[in-house]
Amino acid sequence: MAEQVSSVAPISSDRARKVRRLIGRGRRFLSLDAKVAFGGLIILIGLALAIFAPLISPADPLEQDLMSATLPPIGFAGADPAHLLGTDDLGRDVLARLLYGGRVAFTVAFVAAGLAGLIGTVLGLVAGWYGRLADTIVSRLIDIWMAFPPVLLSILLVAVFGSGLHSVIAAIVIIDWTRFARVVRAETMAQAALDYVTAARAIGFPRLHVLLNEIVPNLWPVIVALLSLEAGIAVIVEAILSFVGLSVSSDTPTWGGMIASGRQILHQGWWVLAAPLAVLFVTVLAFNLFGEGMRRTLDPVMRR
Amino acid sequence: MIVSVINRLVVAAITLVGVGAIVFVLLRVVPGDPIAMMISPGASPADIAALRARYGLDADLATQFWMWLKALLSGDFGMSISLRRGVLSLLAERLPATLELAFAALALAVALGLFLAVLGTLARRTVCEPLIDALNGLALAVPDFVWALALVLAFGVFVPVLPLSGRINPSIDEGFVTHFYLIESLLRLKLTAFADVASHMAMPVIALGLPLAAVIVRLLKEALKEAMVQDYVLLARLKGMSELRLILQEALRNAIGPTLALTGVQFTFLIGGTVIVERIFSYPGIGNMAVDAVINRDLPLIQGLVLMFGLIFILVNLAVDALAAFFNPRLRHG
Amino acid sequence: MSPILTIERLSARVQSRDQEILSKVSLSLERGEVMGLVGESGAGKSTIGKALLGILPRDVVITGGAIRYDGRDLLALPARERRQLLGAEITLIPQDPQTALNPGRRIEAQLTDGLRMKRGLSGTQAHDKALALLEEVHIREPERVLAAYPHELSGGMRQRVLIAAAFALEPRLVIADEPTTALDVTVQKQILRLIRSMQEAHGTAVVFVTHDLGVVAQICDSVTLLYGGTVIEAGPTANMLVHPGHPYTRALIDACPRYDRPDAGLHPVPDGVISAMRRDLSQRYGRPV
Amino acid sequence: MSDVLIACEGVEVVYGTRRQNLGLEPGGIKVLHGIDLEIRRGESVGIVGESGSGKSTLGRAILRLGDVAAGAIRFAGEDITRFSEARMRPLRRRMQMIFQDPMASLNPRHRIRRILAEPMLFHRVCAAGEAGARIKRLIDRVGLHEAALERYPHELSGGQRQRVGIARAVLLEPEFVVADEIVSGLDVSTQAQALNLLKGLCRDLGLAMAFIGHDLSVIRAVCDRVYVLQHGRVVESGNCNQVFAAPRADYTRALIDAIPLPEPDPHWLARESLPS
Repeated sequence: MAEQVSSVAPISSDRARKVRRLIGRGRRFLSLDAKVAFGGLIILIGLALAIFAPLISPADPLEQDLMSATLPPIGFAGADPAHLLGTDDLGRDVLARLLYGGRVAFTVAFVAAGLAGLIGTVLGLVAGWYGRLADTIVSRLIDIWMAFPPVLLSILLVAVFGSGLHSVIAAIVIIDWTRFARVVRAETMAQAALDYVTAARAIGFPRLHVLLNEIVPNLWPVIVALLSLEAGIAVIVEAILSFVGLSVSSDTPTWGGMIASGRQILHQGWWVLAAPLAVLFVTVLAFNLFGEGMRRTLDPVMRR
Repeated sequence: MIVSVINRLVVAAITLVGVGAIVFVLLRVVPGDPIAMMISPGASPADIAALRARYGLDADLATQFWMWLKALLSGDFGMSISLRRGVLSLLAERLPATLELAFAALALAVALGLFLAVLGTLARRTVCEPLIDALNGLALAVPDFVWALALVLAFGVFVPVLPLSGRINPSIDEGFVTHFYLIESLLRLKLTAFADVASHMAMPVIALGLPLAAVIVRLLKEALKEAMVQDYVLLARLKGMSELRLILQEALRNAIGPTLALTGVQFTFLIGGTVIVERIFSYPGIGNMAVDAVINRDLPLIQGLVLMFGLIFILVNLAVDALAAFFNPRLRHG
Repeated sequence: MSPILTIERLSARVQSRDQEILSKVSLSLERGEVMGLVGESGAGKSTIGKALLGILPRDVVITGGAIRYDGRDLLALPARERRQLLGAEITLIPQDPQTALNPGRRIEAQLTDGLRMKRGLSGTQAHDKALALLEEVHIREPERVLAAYPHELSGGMRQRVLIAAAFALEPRLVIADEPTTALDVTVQKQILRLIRSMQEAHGTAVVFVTHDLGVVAQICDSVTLLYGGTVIEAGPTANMLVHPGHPYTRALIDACPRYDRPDAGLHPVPDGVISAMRRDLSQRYGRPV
Repeated sequence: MSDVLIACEGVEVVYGTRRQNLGLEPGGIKVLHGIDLEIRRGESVGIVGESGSGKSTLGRAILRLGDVAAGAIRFAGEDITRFSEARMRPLRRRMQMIFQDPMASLNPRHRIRRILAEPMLFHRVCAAGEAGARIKRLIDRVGLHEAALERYPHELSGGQRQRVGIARAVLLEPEFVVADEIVSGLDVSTQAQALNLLKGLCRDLGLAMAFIGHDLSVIRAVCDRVYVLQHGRVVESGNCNQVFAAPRADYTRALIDAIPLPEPDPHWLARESLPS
């Protein structure tokens, strides 16, 4: 053991220490694992495409042209080079609609996941750390929430709130805070049973200090992973609601809305379904990969 | 033991009442008027008021809830506004379709999950393992909604071998006595009808079962891997047991308990998933009916459906607890 | 008579870390002898135990030497013959009775596996033999214990069951891998006594892996002391613990706390002893130790 | 002022009293049945027992880290049994704990420097500017290199982590520490280092210590007096010299007889100790 101590190189000054710490941080940032890198890259690309949709879109997503309706994508007989991914039954450009649909999808993903995460995490922390009545209430609420089929509840909520982006986000937040609350509550309890928390109590730190400074830092990997998963789920829920015809107004292009119309004209233009479905598939997968990778990357012990 | 059973039941009852109360209140604040959707354009205000009174929509919220609860306890779920039939008989007619779908998906998921988890454990530290893990991660990440539509494209358009919608070909009339078409046709050996029902169910079942199978594979494989490094497996290996026998006889029984509990939760998600999957395949179950009910603002039907889903959820959880106790000798003996 | 076990210049390395963890370890064990394999963590004592049983982690490979059991080199033996020996003639008493019994199977099933699989006993024969075994390890109400699940038994009882299982097939060599580390001292003494009496009654040789020099002193006929994957000193227990030949052995004995001497247990092994030994070993084995 | 620092009178601890399952389930297992115990200033007292004796529970109860069902705990003459968390806070600095598992007792997300500095700053043990120097001095005293301060707990070895745990407790300059099985996972030579360090610190700082352990030999090395616990009761207590030379309780005798000394004794194994 004495040898291990001496193998730790002595550091001369505070400045050298700071530099070293910065280098360490940079290296840690670069040594992202493959899942984080791959998932994150796809999310970033998707986000950029959505943000810059007005600049890069090949066409107006709403412009109908019944003369060039249900044109197949490039590479199939009868394709029009102006429509890379073909057109739908009203002659609207599929690629343009995908790009604009991404705006709704990513807005919903980030806002809904963030809010659900915030509410669920706070409630989970309170239930898991302060226990007693707070825990009883939150646990019962979670039980009741879990007894609703989430898709049915979201449809119901949007029906109540009226359609629109805000309703969709509100519905997702109201339904999915439980995902965070459940996990965070359990994880908080598990951490609270560890001796580093007892040590903090033995020092005399106030309860809130122990929660925020000792426990919460150890929950980050889980919370970040959940946030990423939730973003993927939100995209799906938005698509489901659009599919049922309850999401945002029908003249805003959404992936779910495209899927719904694609389902109608399955045999005339399969690409109208296939294109948004593929995008949905890749997006959800990316959020999953990113979340799973982040859980590992952020964990100081697992990262070794 | 008895105490914990009573405790469970009390919590279940609270949950169910909570579900009922929430949906009830939620529905009363819906802006859409259910009566407006069922009347003919020329109805007089008196007619509308009469209709309101008939469906009990003229009383205040608390009275309505109380009346509804009282009626529920006597087995009266009310009348569907849009379909103009008793909610209970509608449920009785549609529920079997959904149950057949859900349990077929469960069976598929358990069979596939068990098989792949054992295979993955056998193949651990070989090139096959990351392959199984990657495919499994894919199945896990992508939800039933996307799988369903992907299947529609694959087997409805590109290789059109499976029917895209419905439960049975209308030209087949076997005069079913029950609404469990799959089971009944099998029991009565009407094989053509059975094959037709099965082919209609194939895609929704795969779409629903695939994510659950992936969950089972991941959990069970993890639990098996953990069990396989325990000393008792080491001792059994020293006794000369084959790898497969070690997994099946020594590890599986200890791995299945923890997996089961989480599989139960996931099964309730699967049942929730029937709502959208039935919609996609126009499958006449309670899920599809629920979407229609919401769109039509059919309050009594929505209430009945939500309560039904809640009840299924609670029953599944109780069943899972019982099964988990059965698989864990520690719990079995108190 | 020839020794039941000889290990000749056994070397092993961890592939992933490219590090040698055993260097030319040699030892020999007479029939019916109990040998203590002692050392601090990282000394390589359990690696040797695992090598004897053929249960090394995949990452660890044997790079040289031989393990001769009854004249046959275990490492060169065809896999099938090796499997015949292991678990029948060479068995294991594991460290942790909590994890060494399958929580989901009754004691009877676990105790009779070997009897049925390796000896081909019928169900009733195996049952009778299991009863006799439990009586031999001083378990009262053996019928009840056979029908029990592991969680219904105390730690000491479980360890007795595991000892019964280890001796079930009349082995000639038992590897006891820290079998009392997880137990309370009063239970430890009973278990040590049991292992010794079983060993004497059956004439079994035992390799007793432990970090506790006290246990070694009371139960072992001979000792092999390891450090950094090498043998430091070996010899009869009485001789070596009373007149240690190596400074490290001496220092280790002095570091042990003892209830009969208030100042014992406060003397760490001097850094000088360790560094001198390391220098010496590095030279001898051509690697950093 | 009397020189008794800690006094326990009839302390009882019951587990599982929290009303669970809607209050339907009767809970509560008594783990301590009326413990009387005294620790004087500067004195090292061993609390020894086998698993299930309640020794760790007692250690936590003394520090008010677990609820006490009955009896009284006095710290420096003051009855702290029913003190609120806020009233305990100023006392916390004066009574500290060293944990069994150093990995679990150090927050994996904090660097060692933060783990050591935060408690000092919280209790205002010294001016913020002086904390660094104090930490440096102590880290040296416990035999760690300064570079270890920039590490995370998982980057240290088990023995090093245990030194951090000792340093954290001692930095608050307490009058009393509870050391809970702190050497049970260590090799003998590392154990000897830790015991040496602890004994030296107690002597130099005039610390009183409750040393909880299962190994009477270790207790013998560091303690002046000893309490022997069995099933939540004190079966024997007294000066170490006297208890080890002539144990009065059968259980103490059995515990002592069960310890194998590193010195061959042909009769040890056969000697019957506990009439079980």
